[in-house]
Amino acid sequence: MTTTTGPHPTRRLILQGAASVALLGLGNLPFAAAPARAAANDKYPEEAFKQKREADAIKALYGRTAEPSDKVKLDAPEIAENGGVVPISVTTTLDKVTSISFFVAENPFALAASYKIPDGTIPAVANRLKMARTTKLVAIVEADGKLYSASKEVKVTVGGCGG
Amino acid sequence: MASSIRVRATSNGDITEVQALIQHPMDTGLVKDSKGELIPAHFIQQLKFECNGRDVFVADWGTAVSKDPYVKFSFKGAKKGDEIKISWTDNKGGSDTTTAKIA
Amino acid sequence: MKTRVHLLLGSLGAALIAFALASPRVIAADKVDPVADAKAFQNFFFQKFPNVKHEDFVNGPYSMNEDMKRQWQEKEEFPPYEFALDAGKEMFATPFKNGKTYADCFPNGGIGIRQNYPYFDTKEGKVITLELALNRCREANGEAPYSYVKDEMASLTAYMAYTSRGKLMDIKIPDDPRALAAFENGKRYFYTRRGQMNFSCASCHVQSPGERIRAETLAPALGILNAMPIYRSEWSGMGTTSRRFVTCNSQTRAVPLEPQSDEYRDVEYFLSYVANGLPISGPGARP
Amino acid sequence: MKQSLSLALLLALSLAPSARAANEADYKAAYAAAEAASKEAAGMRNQWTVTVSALAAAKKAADGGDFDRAVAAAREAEALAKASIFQAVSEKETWKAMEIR
Repeated sequence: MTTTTGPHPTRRLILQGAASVALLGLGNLPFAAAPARAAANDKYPEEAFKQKREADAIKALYGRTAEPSDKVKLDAPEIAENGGVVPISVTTTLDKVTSISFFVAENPFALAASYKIPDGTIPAVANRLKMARTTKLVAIVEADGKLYSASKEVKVTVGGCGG
Repeated sequence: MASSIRVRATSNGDITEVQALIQHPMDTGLVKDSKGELIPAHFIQQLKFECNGRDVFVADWGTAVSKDPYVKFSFKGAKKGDEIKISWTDNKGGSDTTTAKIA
Repeated sequence: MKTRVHLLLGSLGAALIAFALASPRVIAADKVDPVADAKAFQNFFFQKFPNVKHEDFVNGPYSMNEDMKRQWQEKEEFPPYEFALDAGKEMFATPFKNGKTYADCFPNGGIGIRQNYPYFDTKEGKVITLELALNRCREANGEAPYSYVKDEMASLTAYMAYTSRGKLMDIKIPDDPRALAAFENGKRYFYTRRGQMNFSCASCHVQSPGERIRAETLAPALGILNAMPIYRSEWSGMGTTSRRFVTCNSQTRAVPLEPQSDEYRDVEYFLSYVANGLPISGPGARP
Repeated sequence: MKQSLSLALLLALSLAPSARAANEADYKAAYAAAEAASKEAAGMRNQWTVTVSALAAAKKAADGGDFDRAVAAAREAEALAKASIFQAVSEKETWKAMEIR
């Protein structure tokens, strides 16, 4: 997690030892966050998983916004066979990737899953997520300290004829 | 009792592909049971894969991950026969761990 | 009050009669000929879906829709029925209290025989399904029978199906009038409309396979039981043939019969027989 | 003439009780008729789930003392049961229309 003093004074400042300098008041200037540090931080992003809306969850998890990039390939079905088990995967050609996360906008809590990608691990993940209803699905890749995103709409409805 | 974690790790060249399927209800806490009571949230929060003494993959999961969760990833720097240690912890303090050899 | 009921019945009756007259088919003489029925049944689907490979019909909805087939194949890499399969294998190896195991109840130790079920038992004069045979094996060895719609039965049939994967469905109808009657009874059940929705199995699985009922794509009736038991994402769990029949009934708002009632055993007999020659693909994963 | 007279009488009779609020006796009669039809449908193994729930609703309303609603629900249950009986009878032949030959 990169450290920055955003508008919320309550955001916990994560001190990473003498090496890192807390750049106070410089806002969202992108700077080279050492990839190792993001990977080493094993703490479970409790705050981010509590956010309801996608934008808040992204901010809580990464502290800044992402820009769409065609280097992030998001693969998800057009119509989900079943909202309970939706196979989703993402691959990217970006390098120095340190984290990949999935956000399901229409779910009660937007952040679905977040993966830490240490050095030497291929920046690609496949998993199965739940989707409450037809929704925008966003995948975010953190590469070399910057955020890149891809999104897609997935249609979800119930099955069966009556009951 | 067999482990709740099924792992398949296959290596070709320098890249090892890992697939894992874990037996876990992944209850969101928002679903009611037949008697109309809320089933409390019970889901895996963190899943860690270690190989040759370092983390090769760490998953932080919320309630939107499917029941009996599945994940697939690949990593470099390991060879056939190396051992991968997989462990998870859930929001109720439950946990399980297992090891698998790279085929 | 009486008049209102007659009005309601009158309208329903009229609709039904109109439908019966409108349909082109002439009701032929009623000699039961399973071989001809099976041929006609298979040709109906082969002609209706010429570009679906014959053995693909056993993949249900995935033979009807490319996008869903891709989702399915992705899941098949590490299928959700993996746990049921392992549990079934373990149960098969675990002896009963009296030391016997399931292998003692079945030909060839229960391995690679699922394609011959259900069969007609000439002594009993009735259809015996795999699920029924498993519970009878348990009872014969002093164990309590399993529920036909719960996971234990699904794990057992999943393992037995797995050991028959790829073998062709091979159901026999012995030269016994009761067997022909059971086949006919199963066929009648398959085509009979029921429930307030007034659907028969054929309304969905013969008239509109490949089309959607809300999110789900309907499977063709041909080979529809070849993948049993199935892990359904909708149930997020395993489902035996019995569970599938019971839930299909309640979907059309018909009160289900007891699992393994004669009607269910006969319709399983009919559906399996007409799928002779198509491969077993169980256990399966479905939406 | 005679025939239409009896029809009119029948109509008047059936409408008469609903003029005033239904009482327990009306409910008991309506429920008995509904239950008989429902048993017949079950006997033909062609019961509908909605018949069962309508019967339950009738009983629940009656237990709550709301006999108007209880009688209405019982009547609906009877109609549904009779429709399912008709369906079973007519399907004895009409299923052949759909058969693949």
